[in-house]
Amino acid sequence: MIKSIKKEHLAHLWERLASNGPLYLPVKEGPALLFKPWREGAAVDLETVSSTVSPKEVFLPRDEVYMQFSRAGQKLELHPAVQEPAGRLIAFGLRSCDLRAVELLDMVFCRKEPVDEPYAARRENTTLVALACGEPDPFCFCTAFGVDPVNAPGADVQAWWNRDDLVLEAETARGEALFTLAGELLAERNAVDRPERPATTDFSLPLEGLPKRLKERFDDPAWGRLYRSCIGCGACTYVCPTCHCFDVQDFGHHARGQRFRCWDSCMYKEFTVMAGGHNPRLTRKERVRQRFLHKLQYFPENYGVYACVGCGRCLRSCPVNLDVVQAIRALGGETVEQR
Amino acid sequence: MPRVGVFICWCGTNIAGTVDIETVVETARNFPGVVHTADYRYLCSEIGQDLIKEAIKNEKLEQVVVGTCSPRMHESTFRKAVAEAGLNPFLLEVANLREHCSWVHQDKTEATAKAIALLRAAAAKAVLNAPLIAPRLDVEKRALVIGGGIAGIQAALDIAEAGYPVDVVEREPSIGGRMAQLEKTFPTLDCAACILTPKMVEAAQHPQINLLTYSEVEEVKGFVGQFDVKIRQKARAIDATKCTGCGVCYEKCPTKTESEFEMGLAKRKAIYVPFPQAVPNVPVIDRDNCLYFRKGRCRICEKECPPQAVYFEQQDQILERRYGAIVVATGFDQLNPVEYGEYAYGQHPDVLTSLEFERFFNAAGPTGGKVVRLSDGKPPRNVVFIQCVGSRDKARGMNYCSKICCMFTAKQAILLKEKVPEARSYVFYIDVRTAGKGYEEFQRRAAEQYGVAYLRGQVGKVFPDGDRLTVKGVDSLSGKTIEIQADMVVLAAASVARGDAAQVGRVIGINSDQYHFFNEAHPKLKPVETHTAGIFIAGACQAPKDIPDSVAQASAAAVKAVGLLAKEKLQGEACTARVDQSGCSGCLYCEAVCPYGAISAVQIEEHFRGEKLTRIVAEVNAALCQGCGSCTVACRSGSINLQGYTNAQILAEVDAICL
Amino acid sequence: MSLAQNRPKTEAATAGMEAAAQDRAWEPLIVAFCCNWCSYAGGDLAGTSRMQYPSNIKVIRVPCSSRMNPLFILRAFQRGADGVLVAGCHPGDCHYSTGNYLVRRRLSAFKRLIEFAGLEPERFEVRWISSSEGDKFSEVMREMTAAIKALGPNGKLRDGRWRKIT
Amino acid sequence: MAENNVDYSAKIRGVVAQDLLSGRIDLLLGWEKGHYWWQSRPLFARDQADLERLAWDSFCAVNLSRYLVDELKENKKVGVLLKGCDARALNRLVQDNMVPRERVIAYGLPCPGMLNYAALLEAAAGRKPDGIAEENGQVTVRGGGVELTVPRDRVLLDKCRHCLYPNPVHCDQLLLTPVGERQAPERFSAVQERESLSSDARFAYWEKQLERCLRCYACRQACPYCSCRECFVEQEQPRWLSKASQPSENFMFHLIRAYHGAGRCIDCGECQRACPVGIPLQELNRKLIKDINELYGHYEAGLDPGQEPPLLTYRPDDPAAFSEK
Repeated sequence: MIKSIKKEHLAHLWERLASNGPLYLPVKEGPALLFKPWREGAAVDLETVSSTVSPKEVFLPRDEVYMQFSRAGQKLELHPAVQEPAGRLIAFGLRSCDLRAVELLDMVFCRKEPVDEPYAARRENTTLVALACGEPDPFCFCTAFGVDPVNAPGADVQAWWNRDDLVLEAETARGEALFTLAGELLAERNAVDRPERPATTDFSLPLEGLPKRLKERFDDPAWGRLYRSCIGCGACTYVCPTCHCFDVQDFGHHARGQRFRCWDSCMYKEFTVMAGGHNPRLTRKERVRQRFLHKLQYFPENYGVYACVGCGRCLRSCPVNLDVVQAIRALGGETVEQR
Repeated sequence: MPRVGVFICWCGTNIAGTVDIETVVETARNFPGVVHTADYRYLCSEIGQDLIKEAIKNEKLEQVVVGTCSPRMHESTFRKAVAEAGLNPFLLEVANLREHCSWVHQDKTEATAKAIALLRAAAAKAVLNAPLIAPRLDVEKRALVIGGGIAGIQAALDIAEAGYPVDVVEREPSIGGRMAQLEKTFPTLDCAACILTPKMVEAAQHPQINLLTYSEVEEVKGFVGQFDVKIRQKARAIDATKCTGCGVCYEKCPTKTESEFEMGLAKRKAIYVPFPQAVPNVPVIDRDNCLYFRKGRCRICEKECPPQAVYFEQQDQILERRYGAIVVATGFDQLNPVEYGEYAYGQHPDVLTSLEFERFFNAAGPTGGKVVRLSDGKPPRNVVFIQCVGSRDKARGMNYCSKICCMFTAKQAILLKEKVPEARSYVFYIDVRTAGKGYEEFQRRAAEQYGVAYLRGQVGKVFPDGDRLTVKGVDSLSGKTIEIQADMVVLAAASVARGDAAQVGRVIGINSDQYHFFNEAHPKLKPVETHTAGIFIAGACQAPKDIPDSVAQASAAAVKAVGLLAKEKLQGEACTARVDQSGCSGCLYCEAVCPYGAISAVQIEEHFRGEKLTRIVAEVNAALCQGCGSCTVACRSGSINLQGYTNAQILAEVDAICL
Repeated sequence: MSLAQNRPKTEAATAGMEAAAQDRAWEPLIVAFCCNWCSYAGGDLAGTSRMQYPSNIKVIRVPCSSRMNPLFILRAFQRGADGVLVAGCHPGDCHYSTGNYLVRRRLSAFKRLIEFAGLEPERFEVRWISSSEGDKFSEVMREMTAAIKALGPNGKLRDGRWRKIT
Repeated sequence: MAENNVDYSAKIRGVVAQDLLSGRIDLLLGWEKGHYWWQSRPLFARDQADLERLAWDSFCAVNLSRYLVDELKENKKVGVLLKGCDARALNRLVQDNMVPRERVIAYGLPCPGMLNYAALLEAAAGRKPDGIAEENGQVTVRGGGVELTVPRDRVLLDKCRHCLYPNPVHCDQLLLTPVGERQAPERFSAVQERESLSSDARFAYWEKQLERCLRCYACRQACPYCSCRECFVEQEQPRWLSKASQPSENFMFHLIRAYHGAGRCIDCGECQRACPVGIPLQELNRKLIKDINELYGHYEAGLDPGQEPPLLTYRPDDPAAFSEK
């Protein structure tokens, strides 16, 4: 089923879609483009190709409560977190790379036992609307990882621009339900050709056989050169659509409190600190290696696919321009870069 | 979770009258960690304390919380009780349910709710309490007295008599101080020298007293019981071991300069003793004026000195010594009234300060004991004394009363009448203050027997009028303008702190008030202690005072010092700062803000990728630390923490209060 | 798990305000950090002299005002304080000689910073109260309580989660 | 500058090559080009071949001083290229005992200000720029067959807009000619604008800004004053704050991050440049600089390492921002 809506009518669509539960879509916040629930007056931006921060927080919020606890005298009691009824979510305007990333997160959180319940519940309740890319950003290199910028498998609705019309094609029952919700705001359309697949930046990455080569090069001195510029912040991991590590912390007071999980970053030196103080990833070298090997070796070994989707967010956001392309070039080629 | 016991005191009805004890105890039962609660009518009583001790034993309590009066009142009592039951005394926390709650609130519901909040905070802090041990510190059995005036001499004698060695540091070439400059003392009219000189000699000859004249304290480090002091002994250019005090040198010396002792009214030589009764009777060469030191020639004194004691090459010596206690008795100055232009001081030779005038009565003084006008050498007929020059002067920011002026003016008026029977004295005053034994009688004698005219009012202006001085003032009782043709005007200039008092205070490590007089620790209950343990103050460096008060305070300070020196060991502060070296990045901001110099840098070794690296971290000397915690805030990473008031503890208190 | 977790955070920030306003009889909570030697003793004197002040004030004893880490102040606001007071010895009277001189600089800078972040100036105060100023102690407490009452509950810097768990 | 890139880079290369090859320094910290023409990234040069990549152009924004802390663990002596702000950053680190100054050779590079890619994109008016040329304070953006020229000031990085000290201080060697005095920049204008708002409006402003904070700590990691081995943020005993993305936690982090720079912040703006979501962090830092200067006398952190930071000292007659009655 294909429908469309004029660009100038989109505000009505947002209002309608948001009436049934949060509608996440790319909103301009200062210089950043972020996936946020739509609100009256939100500066929705469907032009810019990739959001500053990936939309992963729709499914993996920056923090969420696991349980509550209280203590009286010597007695400690645990209580479930206050449950609020799960509602429908719509995530609108994800790009093909983002959709691929959601698939990767699914592999981690809900394709295999044990299923991560909070993630699965959100995923189950979310309608995903993919938006085909027009002209890619210079940072984009998704095609290197086999992502099609104009066609996102896994989306409930695939959308693309046709001049000033936003064309939408429902791919699933959930997608059709969205059409129902939108009602008369969406006009019936005959089939419209999807846009042509644009060219993204070609970094000529040697992805063939990369995991194997990296495995052999775990101790290569090139890691000792690569990591040096890393300043140890978590920007790359937090903007990344596939990074999904979290920490568990408590909030409250020793009489009462809650236990929650929140985003964490393997780039932080505290990430691997153990109770006794020992830190197996002592320096930035081990941490930088871990991050790239996780994307390019461990994940492929475990799930058969790279955990990089070529969205280019780390290329844009790293304050010192140390990114995944750099890593692949330095250590992934037929031979290791000697400097 | 440690096992916590909570004990609530009724304090009779003081707490229980406003706070619902039962509700508080009920609520406290559910505080985290609490395994035992109890309340009692008077928890500080022996029975009350036993209640705590028994519970500690029976309930195996690891932390104790009491809800009582202010910790400033009974914290030590309960610490002792806890310790007697075998717990570390610092495993006790006090919630102030009386001064901060039941006494300041009337509504029982409100007071009860607040009592619970305060108690909850105390309990939250208590579970994070750790046992602390106060360092035990050695006491160096020697005292230092800074200042060799009457207060310093008295303090030194008292300490020495108690059996402890004392060093007296005096910056002038002789001890004696201001009192040595006086002719007579009120209200008895004793000759000052007659009562002071024997004390000076006694101090000089006392086997336990070591006089370091012509010396200054350069640095005080350390802490109570162990002050490390650097003293500069300035070079006299005289070998004191050879000098016999014969005086040939200063007879022969060709260079004259103004005598400080005579307030510049007379000359002394470049090699000199400040006054004839000087102790020690060893001259000093004033290098600024000595021809040899200035121009490299002369050396007459060297040639003439019978025992060959002149020693030009002598250098300053730095003496480094440890003391257990310090008495500061650095005295006072008299205000230079030159800025009070209305009194024509400095513009006419017959306008004098009272201290200058005092020297006129002294047989060895600038006039040989004659009271005459400096302008023409004639005895004065009319002398006007002006009180409160620079004292009680709000407009000029000098609010205080200099205390001694009323009395010394009465004394000088009496002495004047005795020396120059035909002279008439006029005293312009704001109030006459004569609090002191025999003081009122003395002042009345001046007015009634010696005919001194007391005029209540202020002098507007003194102007030179030919060879006399016209004093214009207002009699505030009659409201009339008064004009007096005076031959001399004597200004009762304010007693002020020494010009360098603030600087001296900084070196010693004690603070001063807005007028730079040193601060006592408590205006009533700790009049000779300072905020720095082990340092005491005596005499006019604390505030203007007369001789009997100075002497009394000196003896008081001496007793405090002796009490300290008599101790085998001193108990240090238990709640001191502590550095977590793993987090310390060695910026040493903590060192910069520490008021006690308790923090210093140490180098530590660390292993990094198999190599040894050294780095700097901060270290606290627990003996020096007084536990203010300023360092903990300068430390951004929280790597320096204050035991007993840790970051975690204060946060826990905040959380508990906000629950 | 709750979807409310996903609610835009700006709402969460005002949640504290709403929650506080919902309390039928709102009474401000004011945390006062008092130095042991002067201000805490001043509080004791206010007590001994039976000088009444509102029970909204809860005192935490610190050895010196220079022990006041600005994080303690933010923590109090985060956990629901409507006002915070730091009280220390008068400058020049510090038991530790210089602590309050440093505090004056530290907390002046900090006060202006949190005001810049949007906190009303009345909500964070620093006062010098000596051990002999029981009257001043109770007066400051009365004044501060009145000022905070006039402002109403504080939602700024407050953590919406705190009320949920308490 | 870009016109003469090669010349300047070559000139710098020439000087540092001597020191590196003679063993006077073991490592040179400089910049090299990244993937794109608008990116210059840190270079860790150990030999001549490394030095070939050295680049000095209008995109060398990254402050290299902070790398000294770790690099001096592995090298005896390190050379570092420093812009005006970077040199003050080095002074900050030296003053905080993080870097032993005697083991550093500081090469000063007077800096005309670095350029902002986002601003260049804007200047290109919708075209994709593929390079720039610079001349006489003008930047020409090339792209899509068109050339557009804009004043350099318009395309500067935010952090460079109000730079007061473009010429490096306390360097061992100045490699290029000092740049002229910058025109008096209105450094505190944004702060003043914010100050003029009501409390509520200010709070709303900051709430909106800080809401998007990811807590990635790029601001901290890029900052020369955030040199602590352990940050209060991560401490577990006590837990000052958590990683929860809560407004109160974000406020706490940013207020204290700024406060820890009170009297220490050299106003280099690396925090703001590093922030992936563009929070105007420098405003908080400048607020503190402005207030401390107003209250306790003018002080510029990093200019004179011998001068005591203002919060570590006092005068008995200091004014206060609260009533002292």
